[in-house]
Amino acid sequence: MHHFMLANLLTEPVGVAHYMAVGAVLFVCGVLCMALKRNALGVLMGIELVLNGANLNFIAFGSRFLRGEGQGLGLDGPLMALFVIVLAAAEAAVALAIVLNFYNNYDSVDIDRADQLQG
Amino acid sequence: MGDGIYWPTFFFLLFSALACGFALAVVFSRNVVRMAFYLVMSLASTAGLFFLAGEDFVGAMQLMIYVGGTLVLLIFGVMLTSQKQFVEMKTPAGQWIVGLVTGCALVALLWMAAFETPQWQPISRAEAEAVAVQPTATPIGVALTNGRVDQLDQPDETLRGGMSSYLLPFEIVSVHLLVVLIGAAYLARAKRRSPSAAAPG
Amino acid sequence: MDSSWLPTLLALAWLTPLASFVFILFFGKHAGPHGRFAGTVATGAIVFSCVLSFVAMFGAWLPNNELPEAHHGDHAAGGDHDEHAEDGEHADEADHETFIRPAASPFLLASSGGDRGTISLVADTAEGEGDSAEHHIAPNGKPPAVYGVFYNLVTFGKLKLDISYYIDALTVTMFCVVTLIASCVHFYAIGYMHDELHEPYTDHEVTLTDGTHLVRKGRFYRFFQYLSLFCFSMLGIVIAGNLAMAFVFWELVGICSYFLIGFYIERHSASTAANKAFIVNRVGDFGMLIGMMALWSSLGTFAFGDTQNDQGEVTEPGMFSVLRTEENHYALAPTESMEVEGARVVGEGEEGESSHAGQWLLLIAGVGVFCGCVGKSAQFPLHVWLPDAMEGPTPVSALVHSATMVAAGVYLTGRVYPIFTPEALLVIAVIGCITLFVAATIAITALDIKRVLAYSTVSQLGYMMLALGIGGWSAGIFHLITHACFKGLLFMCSGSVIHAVHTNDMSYMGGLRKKMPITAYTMLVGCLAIIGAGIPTSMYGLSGYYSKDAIIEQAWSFAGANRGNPLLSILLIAPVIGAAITAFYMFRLWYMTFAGEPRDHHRYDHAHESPRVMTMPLVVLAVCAIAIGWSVPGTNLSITSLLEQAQPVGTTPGAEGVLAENLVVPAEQLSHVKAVKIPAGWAAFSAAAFGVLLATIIYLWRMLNPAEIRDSFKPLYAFLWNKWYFDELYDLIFVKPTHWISGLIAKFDRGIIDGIIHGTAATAKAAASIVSNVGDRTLVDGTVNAFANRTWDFGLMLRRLQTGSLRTYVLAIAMGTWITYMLVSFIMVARGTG
Amino acid sequence: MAEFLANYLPAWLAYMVAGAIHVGLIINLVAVGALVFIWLERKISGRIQDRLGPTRVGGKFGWLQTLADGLKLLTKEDLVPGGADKMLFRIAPYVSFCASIAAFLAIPFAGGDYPFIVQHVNTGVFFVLAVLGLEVFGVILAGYASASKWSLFGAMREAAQVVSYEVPLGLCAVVPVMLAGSLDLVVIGDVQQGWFTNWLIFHDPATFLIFWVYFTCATASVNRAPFDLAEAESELVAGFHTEYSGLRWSFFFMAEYGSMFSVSLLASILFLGGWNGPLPITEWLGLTAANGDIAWYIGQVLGVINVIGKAVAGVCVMMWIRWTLPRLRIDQVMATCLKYCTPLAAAFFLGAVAWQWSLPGRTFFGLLESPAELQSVSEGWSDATAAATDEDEPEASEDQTVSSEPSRKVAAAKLTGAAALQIASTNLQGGK
Repeated sequence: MHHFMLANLLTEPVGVAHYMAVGAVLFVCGVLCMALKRNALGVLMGIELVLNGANLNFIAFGSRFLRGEGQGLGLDGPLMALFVIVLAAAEAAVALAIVLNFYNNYDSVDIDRADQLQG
Repeated sequence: MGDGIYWPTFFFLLFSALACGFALAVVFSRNVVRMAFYLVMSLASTAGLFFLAGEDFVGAMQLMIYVGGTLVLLIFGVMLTSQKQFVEMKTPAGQWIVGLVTGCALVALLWMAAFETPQWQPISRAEAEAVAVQPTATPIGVALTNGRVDQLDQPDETLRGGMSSYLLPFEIVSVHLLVVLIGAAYLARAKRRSPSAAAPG
Repeated sequence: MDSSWLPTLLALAWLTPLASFVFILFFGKHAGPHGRFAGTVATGAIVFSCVLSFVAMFGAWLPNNELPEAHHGDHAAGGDHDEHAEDGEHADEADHETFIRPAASPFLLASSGGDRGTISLVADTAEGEGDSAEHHIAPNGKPPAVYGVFYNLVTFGKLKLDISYYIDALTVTMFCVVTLIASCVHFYAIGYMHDELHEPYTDHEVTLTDGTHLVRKGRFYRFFQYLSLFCFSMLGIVIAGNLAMAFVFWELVGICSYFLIGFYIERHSASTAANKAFIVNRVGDFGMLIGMMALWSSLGTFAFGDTQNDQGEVTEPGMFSVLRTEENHYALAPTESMEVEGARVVGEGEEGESSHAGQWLLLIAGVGVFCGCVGKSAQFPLHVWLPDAMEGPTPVSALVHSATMVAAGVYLTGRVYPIFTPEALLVIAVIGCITLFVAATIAITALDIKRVLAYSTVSQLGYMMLALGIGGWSAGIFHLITHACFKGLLFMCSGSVIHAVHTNDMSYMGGLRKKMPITAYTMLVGCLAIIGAGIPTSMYGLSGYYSKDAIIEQAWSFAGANRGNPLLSILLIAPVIGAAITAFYMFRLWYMTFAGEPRDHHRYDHAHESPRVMTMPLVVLAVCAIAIGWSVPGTNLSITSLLEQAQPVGTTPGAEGVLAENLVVPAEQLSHVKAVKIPAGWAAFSAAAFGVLLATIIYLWRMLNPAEIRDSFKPLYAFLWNKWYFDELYDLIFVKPTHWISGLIAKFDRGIIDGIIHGTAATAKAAASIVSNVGDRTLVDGTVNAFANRTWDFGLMLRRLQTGSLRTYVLAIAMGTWITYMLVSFIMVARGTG
Repeated sequence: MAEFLANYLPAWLAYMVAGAIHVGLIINLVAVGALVFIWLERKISGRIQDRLGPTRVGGKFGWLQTLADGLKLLTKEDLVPGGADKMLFRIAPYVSFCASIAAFLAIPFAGGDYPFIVQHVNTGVFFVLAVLGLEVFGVILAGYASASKWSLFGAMREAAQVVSYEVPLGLCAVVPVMLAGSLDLVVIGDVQQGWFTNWLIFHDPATFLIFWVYFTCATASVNRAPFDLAEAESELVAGFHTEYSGLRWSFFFMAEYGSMFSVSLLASILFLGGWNGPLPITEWLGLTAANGDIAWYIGQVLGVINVIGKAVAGVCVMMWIRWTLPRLRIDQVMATCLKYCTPLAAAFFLGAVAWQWSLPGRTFFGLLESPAELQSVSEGWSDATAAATDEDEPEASEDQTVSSEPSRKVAAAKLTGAAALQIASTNLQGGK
């Protein structure tokens, strides 16, 4: 690690790395949600968090404020982020439908009960 | 001005602290409705980060769609788990420990990767202040339908044709959304019992 | 319609039976009840072909190709001689001078020669009959013909295999004859094969091991399928423009005859007869292949006609043009390449002078091609298949023996006539002579009605070959055509009789004239035609009268020309005696069948006249048998004039042998002079009359008992009854030694080779059992099973990893990512790249 | 303002002071606005119901009545039901209130090169709609956290209703965006300069019609009668705020009135000319930047009065509707949205596009020439059309890439046309 970048915070701009750090936290929180929540809706929220963490990275890469003019991804960053948002919405719709079906079949949203595929 | 507080960094710290904190709250909350609330807060803070990065449009989009989407999540949470026994589903402590260790390791890894890459270091303050504010909706709109305004001065002629637009992905995503809507409606529709299964008489 | 239509018309006539064949092949079984309409389709196709052929003849050929105004092959012309006897030599000479070759036509290959149009034939008619050295007959040029290529199948260097056509008067005439006879046969077959429509069909001649008769499905449609293919193949030979194509259809005819003779495949006799016909034909075809190789290797072409470009210039000369060049006055002369090639083959002419290597090669080629014709036309010594071929249904016999298969041999001999050297012609003549005599004698004793006709066919084919061999090209071909009509008629009549009495044996027949008059009298017409009934030296007679007398005249002329070689006079004596024998056995047949008292009343009572669909073709053919030799009143249109027009290039003046130096083949015109015509005519007539008289004495008037005659000539009778022991001879020469050698080899095989092999096998087996028990079962199986068990255990272990729980998977993915990264970076650090 | 203050103060302090001033103004606006509107509503309902309304407190008009109510609410006990989720119960009103106030951050009150706005967001329309949508969040949280079935029902209804009405609302808002070529509310307001004929509501028949669709949807999205299903007092006692009392309750009300005010502001900016009066009085009076800062400031203040006046008028119309029409059933509410408003909005949007395509550069139902700002957008349209149909390359527009020239909005408006033009011509010339 070259220099710890929290050293001159508040006086210098942040970089892509800082955004990525936040994105990493969101991502890992999402993963933990998925891994630790027994509630299917909790898992869905974890997915949203994961996608959001990824989005943050896209935005960071695309931003001119973080990497200077003409350095970043340009419009690709926000466009990708937009697509992720839209697809996340679609994913949420389908996932909710699945959860509803699951609830209809099991009278529960505990995904630990969906283990018919175990070896 | 000068070497004083660089306000965008201040707000970055604020919003990132909110986003991370609420994300952690999501992980550690047991009540699904509270989880949803924290999630919205986290997402809204992220939207703030988007605004800070100069992407107003995506930020507004984030607010709009995630709020709408999470709202629905919330409703489902309330509806499906309003019975008491489902509100709290305990995860074994062992899994918590394993999960947290893994999560910490992963975060450490990602942070290391992020901060060790020279290209991702911050630019100087003067450089950042020189960046002009630009409208964000119009380029995105043009890029989705017609072409890339940020690539107008692309020196490589051969590359310019390839940077025409995101029209096709846009269309694909649109159709995808439609399909998903129909599919979700089909999946979630109320199953009616067939008349033959009904009791005679 | 100009003659450019000819190829189209004839190709259409040729391909229509193929279309019918294909249709029946795919849909025949379902065409109507039991495939009844297959017959209609096939008949319609052949009738359509017939119509097209006649359209080609009268619409495209005759208007474009002027016939010779007067000619000498015709008995009508012979009559003219008599009528104009007072006018003396002048008239005769004028007659000759007005013999004009056909007019030039821009579409014809033979249109280029300017002098050909005015060739006059100057023959020494006074005493020239025996002195061939003095005749001054100018050679004829190329006959008017259309040659072209439909489609080039393949080209291997110089060897081009084309679907081509060579159309001259002979082709068109043969098309008409073949399709006409085939049409009649088709109609006839619809009636004759009616039994096959019964489902199931019981074959009373096949007895199964349990004593019952074979019951099978009817094969009506299949019969017509074969007939169509047969007609297609025959027409293919006729239209063929090169020897290779002719050979292909030649073989197709062979396979069709195999199918048709073996139509009742369940009958042992039928299947063996089919095999026999096929194998014997292969023997002949082997010779033909040799001939073709000789021709192609030395000439480099198979084509009959010359290939022309758009300007009418000859680009690739055909076989005939190469061998008989215009500079050489169309005389047969081997080419230089032939000399070289012949020297290589024959091994002569190293010194270069007085080399006859080319002549030898030509002889080999000619005799080789003729070998094929021997097989197909059932000439001695390959005639043995034809009588056995009577196992096929009678319509097949009628078709095979009249217009198609056996005619193919004669036709091909006539087609490639320009390549035959005088020596080759002598071979042909001798073979024909032997054949006609042998077959005629066998026919005397035969009792099977169809066998009599079969041997008669062989005999008549011998006549044709003899005629061709002694220089009577038009006589031989003319006899082929007339014979096609009356032999078709005779076979169909016999079929009608068999249909009525359900037996082939004439000793069960007799007196059928009252029961089936149409059959009886049409058959009588056929008999009269075959013996050549007519008023001697006049122009009135049945068809056979013209053709057979022409042959005898030519034989007379030949004998006169070769007076120096008395042995060759057998070629005259044999046909005359043959004519007598022919008359005898034909009338023996007729009397035994139709005259006198019925011998088997049971069969006689059940006999009945055949249905109209069978008798109508008889009537049609009877009319043909009477009138086919006549010329159309008021015109000079007749078969003979057509044949005159198609006379092969350079064959009119006759020829002299090179290898056999004193051999003379006289010109055909020379046989029409009175000095030859009158004695020959009377000889033929008296021979025939004698034969008829003898038959009448023995079989009608019963003045002599046939059984007594049989007893008094017992060895001769046995010799004839056993067909000159030909089958036994072949059995002794070919079959027995083959069996003996095979037996030896088989013993060697079983005793020694099998022993070695069995020993080796036993050793290997013993070794294998050791390897199997010790190595395989224990070691290999043990290893494999151990692997399998470990895999199974490992699988059970892995199974526990699949918990089915989403959350575990997510955790595993996260941990996996982390561990992978760590591993990769560790490796990179270890390598010093990180 | 921060820049101005930075001349006299340290930067951080300048920003803080500026932020405090802005927030104070906004909160004042919302809070005072709520007071005024509650009083207004009481008076209007009274008039509509043929009575006087409040008269005692504060003189003849009772204008202090609301203030007195506010004081009463402040002193009331803050009750939390026993079964409630206490944290969410307490937070919920603030969520609603914050969302409502946050919408004002991006709403300009006067335009020009230095607009009166807290934060100039270049995706203003979108931002305002998005933030307004957040308000429902507090309502739902309140309904859930109250542990009361009335509250829960109200919250569910609110959620369904708001989520549905976002769609047609967005579609309606897109029409002015399309016509002005920008999501920036300042730009949208400025292109309607001049006479009232330049107002976008009068641009063409489709915009005229879609304004009413917008107003209906806006009414529904802020839970005003006849769409106030979330609090339907005849069915659900008081809906989501049944269990609330005191100041928390009043926050909900301030949020509701704030939202009413903000959607009305949005309507006035999007359709009704914003800070531009029906007649160009400021120009006639010379109250422009050309005549000095004072004149400019007066002009801007006139604009603020203008836009607030239009918004108040809109709020009054909402009140008028509330006291006139009966409440719809929930299924009728949903049918209105999904069966009528959404298709109508889509159809009118297409109509507006078609009109603009066929008559670029025309306004007031196509009768008049557009003002300069609208004209530039129209030029973009027609340039794009020309580029699509014509291969001749018009004069290169590279100098029109975004620069720092003062009339940024014009450049932004032109950007669409310029970029489209250039890219279209590039693609047409074989995709070099």
